[in-house]
Amino acid sequence: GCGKKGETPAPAASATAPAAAPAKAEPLKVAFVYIGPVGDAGWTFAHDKGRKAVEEKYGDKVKTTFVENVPESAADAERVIRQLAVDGNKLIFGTTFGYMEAMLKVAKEFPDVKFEHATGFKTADNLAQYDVRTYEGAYLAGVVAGKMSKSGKLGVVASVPIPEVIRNIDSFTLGARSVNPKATTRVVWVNKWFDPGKEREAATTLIGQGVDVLMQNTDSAAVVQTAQEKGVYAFGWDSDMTSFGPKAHQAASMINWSVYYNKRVGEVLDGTWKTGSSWLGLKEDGIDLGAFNPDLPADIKALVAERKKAIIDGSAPIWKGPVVDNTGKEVVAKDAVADDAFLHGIKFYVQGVEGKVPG
Amino acid sequence: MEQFASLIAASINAGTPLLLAALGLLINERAGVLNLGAEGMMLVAAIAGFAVGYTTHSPLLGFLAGALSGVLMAALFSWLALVLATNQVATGLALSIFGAGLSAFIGQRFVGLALPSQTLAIPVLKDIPFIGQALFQQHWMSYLALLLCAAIGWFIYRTRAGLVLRAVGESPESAHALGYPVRWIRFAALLFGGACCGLAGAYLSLVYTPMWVEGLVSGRGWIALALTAFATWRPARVLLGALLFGGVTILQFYLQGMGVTVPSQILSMLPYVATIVVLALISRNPDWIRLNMPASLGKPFKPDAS
Amino acid sequence: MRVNMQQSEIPTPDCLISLENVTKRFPGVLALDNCRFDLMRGEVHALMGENGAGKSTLMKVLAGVYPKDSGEIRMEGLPVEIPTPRAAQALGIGIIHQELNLMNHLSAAQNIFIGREPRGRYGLFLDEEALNRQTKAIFERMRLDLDPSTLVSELTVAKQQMVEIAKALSFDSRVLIMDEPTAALNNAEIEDLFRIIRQLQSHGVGIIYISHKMDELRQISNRVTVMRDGKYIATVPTATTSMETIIGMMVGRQLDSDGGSQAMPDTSANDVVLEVKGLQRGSLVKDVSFNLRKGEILGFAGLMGAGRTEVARAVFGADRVDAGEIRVHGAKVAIKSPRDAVAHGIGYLSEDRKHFGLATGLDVKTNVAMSSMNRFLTQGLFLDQAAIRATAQDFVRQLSIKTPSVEQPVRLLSGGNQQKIVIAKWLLRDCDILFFDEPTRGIDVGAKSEIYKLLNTLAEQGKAIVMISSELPEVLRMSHRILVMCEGRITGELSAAEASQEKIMQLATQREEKRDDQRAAQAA
Amino acid sequence: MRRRLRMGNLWPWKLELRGTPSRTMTYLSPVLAVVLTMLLGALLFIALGKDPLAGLKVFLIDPFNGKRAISELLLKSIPLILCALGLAVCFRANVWNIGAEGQFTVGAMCAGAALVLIDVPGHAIPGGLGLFLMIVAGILGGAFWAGITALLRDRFNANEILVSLMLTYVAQLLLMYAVNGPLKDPNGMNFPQSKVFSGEFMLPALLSGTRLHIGFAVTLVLAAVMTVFMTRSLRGFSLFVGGAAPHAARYAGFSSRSALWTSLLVSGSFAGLAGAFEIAGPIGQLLPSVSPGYGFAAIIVAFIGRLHPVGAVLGGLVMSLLYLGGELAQSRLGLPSAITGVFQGMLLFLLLASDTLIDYRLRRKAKV
Repeated sequence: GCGKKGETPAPAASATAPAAAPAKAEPLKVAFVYIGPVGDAGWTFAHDKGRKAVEEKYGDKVKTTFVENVPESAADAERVIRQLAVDGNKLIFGTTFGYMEAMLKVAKEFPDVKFEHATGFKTADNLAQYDVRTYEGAYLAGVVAGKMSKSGKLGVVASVPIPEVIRNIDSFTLGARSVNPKATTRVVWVNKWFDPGKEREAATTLIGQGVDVLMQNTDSAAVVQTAQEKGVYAFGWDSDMTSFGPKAHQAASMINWSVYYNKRVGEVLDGTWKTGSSWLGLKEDGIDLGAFNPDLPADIKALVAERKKAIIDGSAPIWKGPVVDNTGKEVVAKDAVADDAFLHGIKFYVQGVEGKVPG
Repeated sequence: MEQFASLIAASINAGTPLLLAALGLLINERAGVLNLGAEGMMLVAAIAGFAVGYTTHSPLLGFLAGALSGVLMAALFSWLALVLATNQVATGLALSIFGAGLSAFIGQRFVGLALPSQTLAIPVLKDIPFIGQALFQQHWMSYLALLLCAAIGWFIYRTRAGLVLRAVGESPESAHALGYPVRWIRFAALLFGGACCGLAGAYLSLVYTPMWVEGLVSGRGWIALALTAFATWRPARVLLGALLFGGVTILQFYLQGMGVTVPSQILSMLPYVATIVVLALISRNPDWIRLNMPASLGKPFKPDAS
Repeated sequence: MRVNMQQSEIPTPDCLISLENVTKRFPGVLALDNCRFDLMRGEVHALMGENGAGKSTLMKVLAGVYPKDSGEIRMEGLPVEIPTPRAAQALGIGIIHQELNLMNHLSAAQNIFIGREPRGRYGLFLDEEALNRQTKAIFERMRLDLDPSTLVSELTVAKQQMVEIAKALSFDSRVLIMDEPTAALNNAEIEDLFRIIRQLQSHGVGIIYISHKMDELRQISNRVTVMRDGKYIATVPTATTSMETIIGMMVGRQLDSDGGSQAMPDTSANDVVLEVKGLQRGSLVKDVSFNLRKGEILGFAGLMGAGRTEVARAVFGADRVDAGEIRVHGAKVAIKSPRDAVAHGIGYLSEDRKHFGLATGLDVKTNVAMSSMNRFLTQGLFLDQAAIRATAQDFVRQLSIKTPSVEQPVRLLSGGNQQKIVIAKWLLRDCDILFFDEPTRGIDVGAKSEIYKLLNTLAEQGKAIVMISSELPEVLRMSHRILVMCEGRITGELSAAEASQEKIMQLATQREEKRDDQRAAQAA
Repeated sequence: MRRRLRMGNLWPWKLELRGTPSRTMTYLSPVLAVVLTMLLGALLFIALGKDPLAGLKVFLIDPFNGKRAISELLLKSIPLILCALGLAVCFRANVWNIGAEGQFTVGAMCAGAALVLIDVPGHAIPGGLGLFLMIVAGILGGAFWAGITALLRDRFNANEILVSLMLTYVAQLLLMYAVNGPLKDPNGMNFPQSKVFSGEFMLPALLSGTRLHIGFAVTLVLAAVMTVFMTRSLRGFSLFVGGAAPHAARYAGFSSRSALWTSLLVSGSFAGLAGAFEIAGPIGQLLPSVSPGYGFAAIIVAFIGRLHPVGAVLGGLVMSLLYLGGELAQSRLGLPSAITGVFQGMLLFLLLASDTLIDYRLRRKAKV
């Protein structure tokens, strides 16, 4: 058999007449479309954990299916998503930005199927958007990084220069500079979400250039591994990555999709599902910095807890002015707090990040 | 200075799999066989090496498994290209495509697992300022690759068997007329090449990025093929080329880290563009290539043909 | 017709080797048909026959290169199997191949001792020094002044031939097969070779000597065996048999009854269609000038490597030239590629048919139509496949090409039929000027005379033909005028009336004073 | 004599050279390869603990289930067939272009770039013209990318296999740069993708209610055109001869350079067209990655199709079946997605092996 796959109750092969409406007693069919393999230990892995949580919570009431490694190219995604709809799935989660147009199209064709798209921005009557405030995790990681770095040189192995990633780099830097104003961040882009070889080369380069704490906004654990090998610090991203580098791993910014998935599945089951956009943060338990290294000093852990509390209760928002970009321009005025629209459109590096945003 | 040392160290690390694979391919090509399946062999070896290394906790067994799976893939190629005398180019392509699929298939259950990293720093030498950091903090496979390079140079130019190998690549008809079993020699060369590509693949999954992901090799097999031409089929130049290409791979990130404002995608093109440019420069003089290229490269040999 | 049959049915105790009823078949051709041959100790036994008669195949069977299909080989009376070249070596059979079988990237010494190099420590290392020393010793025995570590690719053809001989000598063979060993040697070198052969003879080595040069056979051989069309014809003692008789056996009829020596038509007043002036290409073609007239067959004679092929290739635009002027029908033309040459009505039948004449993987009709596709265009766009097939079928009939169909891949046809296809290709192209480079190489006798007839017919039709051939009888028989080349120069011109084998050979060996080595150095 | 170990002794059958290559086997060999692949596939299913019949049903039958499924099958085959049509020309001319993937990518990028320029609010260009310009841009882009390979081969003698492959990687990065930079949708929240192009510039549907666009009809027409080109035209013929015997072709008066250029430009154009069709068809915008490996799969398609345009159409459908079957096997049987790759590789291997039977017949060896 095939390891993890075995846990998925695969629909019977003979279920080729999916158009037939399921009888009342039949479970709600929920499908997940993944960009990567479920075992990437990062992004897709976290989503799949959410899927498993749904299975656990609702048991017989639901039946989940997933399709992994679906390319972002709309040509394929659209077919896969449509096929899932045809096969009788009533709630379909698409977990990467690139599926947005495909889901939009298919959603039009299947008004009675609910669609959920992660990290995009377009909605429809039966297409909702959801995302997680990963930057809050990045900020808390930055706090740890600022404290732990001896050289004050931080590094980020970054994937693709979209606002989300730039926001995370900025937030990481803001967190670090909040405890160490001299800290600087160096960024290397690998232009891939998932390429351990490149991620490792990038990390090696950063370490060679004197960086002693790394964060990555890519989908594999290669950076943690490299940090472990070279004796510097790193963070888990999306999931706990302690096993890849027990010494290097300081903490992990972990996404918890299950909160959202459980909520939405419940809403479909009781018929209260509505479209909309959700951006889950520390407050909603959508993200958290956890899996701390046992050797991490207690005072730092305490500091993180304190900051977390301040973010949740709104007493100290991350993006509170004055925020200055790395050319010296003030982008958020003193005492102003950036709103979600502003955060969605970030295309600049804050002070302390070296270099220029690509593109 | 320290940065530079780390650049060299990283180049060696990145160059090691290229060197291993290119050396194996060099032996293939010296025997007159063009095996375009390097990428596929490396992929299968990468997953085999990782799977065994992970389950047995022994990197050594992992390397052995990698080499063995490379040999098996090469044997598959040999059966088609030597026994059935199929077109070597098409068969090599098939091997690459098949290897990509097979490795992804086998690798499903190993995705997301990690091995501890294992770098061997040579005790005293590693502490030499600069040189120690640049040269003596590598995995043992890097040093082995270096030894292999020297051994192959010695083998090709200094041993009887090496001479026969060259003869087979140069003129299989003559070698056959002299009584050498041309196809068996090519078979042996292919298996050796497979083993080397296997080690290279295993290095990638066991040492370079101690994990398995689909498409882990990402074009290194093809670059290794280009390297053999770049090196005009000489082991010493393969070494030089491997380090150079390893360096270019690292250089793109190095430059980014240094704050060079060229878009990162353009920098990422560097290894590929460098391969093309070097290939064009090397091939520019057809006489030179012809003088160095094994004369029967890529041509099937059938002993009974009239 | 069999003359003076003196067969060796009962091998004497001195019989080193005997072959009986050996048959070898290649796809589409019966290369050896129940052949026999024997060799005595200390004998030089010449094997004669026209190209394609099966001599080389027979020798390759003996040397283990091709396994025989049936028949028996005995060595000193005992039956032996020679499935591989290695087995042949083990039996003490050495062969010097007609196509030089040397590996260009290796040194002379490495070529000679490949696989048997003196080993150094632990039996693994190559002992280059000992290798070169031993090679030097062989060279000295041959009185050959050559550095053993020179790369073969840097040697002249003659030197390469000497290395081949040295290689065979180094095996201490009891049977030595020499396939046209003197084709590229000058007189002094031939003398050296003969001295070595006699020396070997006196040690009891048997030598099988394949050559076309009658005078050589006279000088060196004891017996002659003649083959024709893959069949054994006869074995005769050299001393008591006239050359005419041998040649007669080779071609299957007496020479003078062949109609070859008819009075040649006088073409000296015809229009000059091709004029070549001062053609120069490195050291291969030196200041070559000649005229070619309408309806004329101009023979090009010379030894191997004399530059005849190079002249043809230069005129045809296949090689770049350093200097020279070419006029076609009086007008100066620039020929930079074969494409230009074909456009000016020049066709070239290469000596290397399989590479340059044919697309061997493709079918007969495609090969025939290859150069003349424009003829088969309908509406200026589409190829009329039916017309191509019909035309090809016409040629197959006309030239009696033996093929199952015009869809048969050419590689599966015999040499003679392949050559006919190349000729058909150029006939279809309707070129005015045709270069035939070794048109009958590897072709059986029947096909040969058909090709001769074709050439004559073409000349009568007003085509201008250059015929390059290493077979003097052929040149003498076919040419209206003969140019002889040596070392890239034209050394003489003979009319059909005055030409003879002796005169041609004299001109063909008329060398410059300069030594080979110096020239080779310059060339390098 | 000691019995020698010979390579021919490694298997129990003897290959006997046929006098005349078998015409039947030429056509039968791909069929044999497909059948053998399916048999091995069934064994694979058994090894994975799946019902082989159910597995094969998902792979072979389910993709034909209904109008929509068939339309998806045909849709997926368009880029495969188009790329294979071009590659068949290259391979026949003995030009080993394995960079159709890159040519496809650049074609898609150029087509997308054209639409980014054309498709602006208040534009005055009618949809048909815009679509036409886009497709021309795609073709030119693909041809240009293949042209680089031709140039380097022609002028520098650089191996076209390696150059075309390296250019594929460069093309993918170039596209990534383009959608991160110049072609990025200004209103797209800085995401690396172009705007979604207006419907008027998209290819009209061939079958209403499905995604199958008229590109499929165009593809079939082009396959017919290529059949004529390859079998009936002078140019196609000279490519073929030039590829089979470059020296002989040169001596017969054709230019091998023109064979190189023509085949690569034709191949690049087809790949570029395929890229443009994907942009103007199912994708509808430029993304950082536009192909899941069509250019590579098309190599197999070209071989399965006997390097013949009609064969490319059939081969494209087979390959499309493998893709869709692989997807269904994932969602219905819980098989990993990599199974498609395994099937593709096996298919090509088995084809190469089966091709031996064109020249040889298989005979059981007599015991010696």
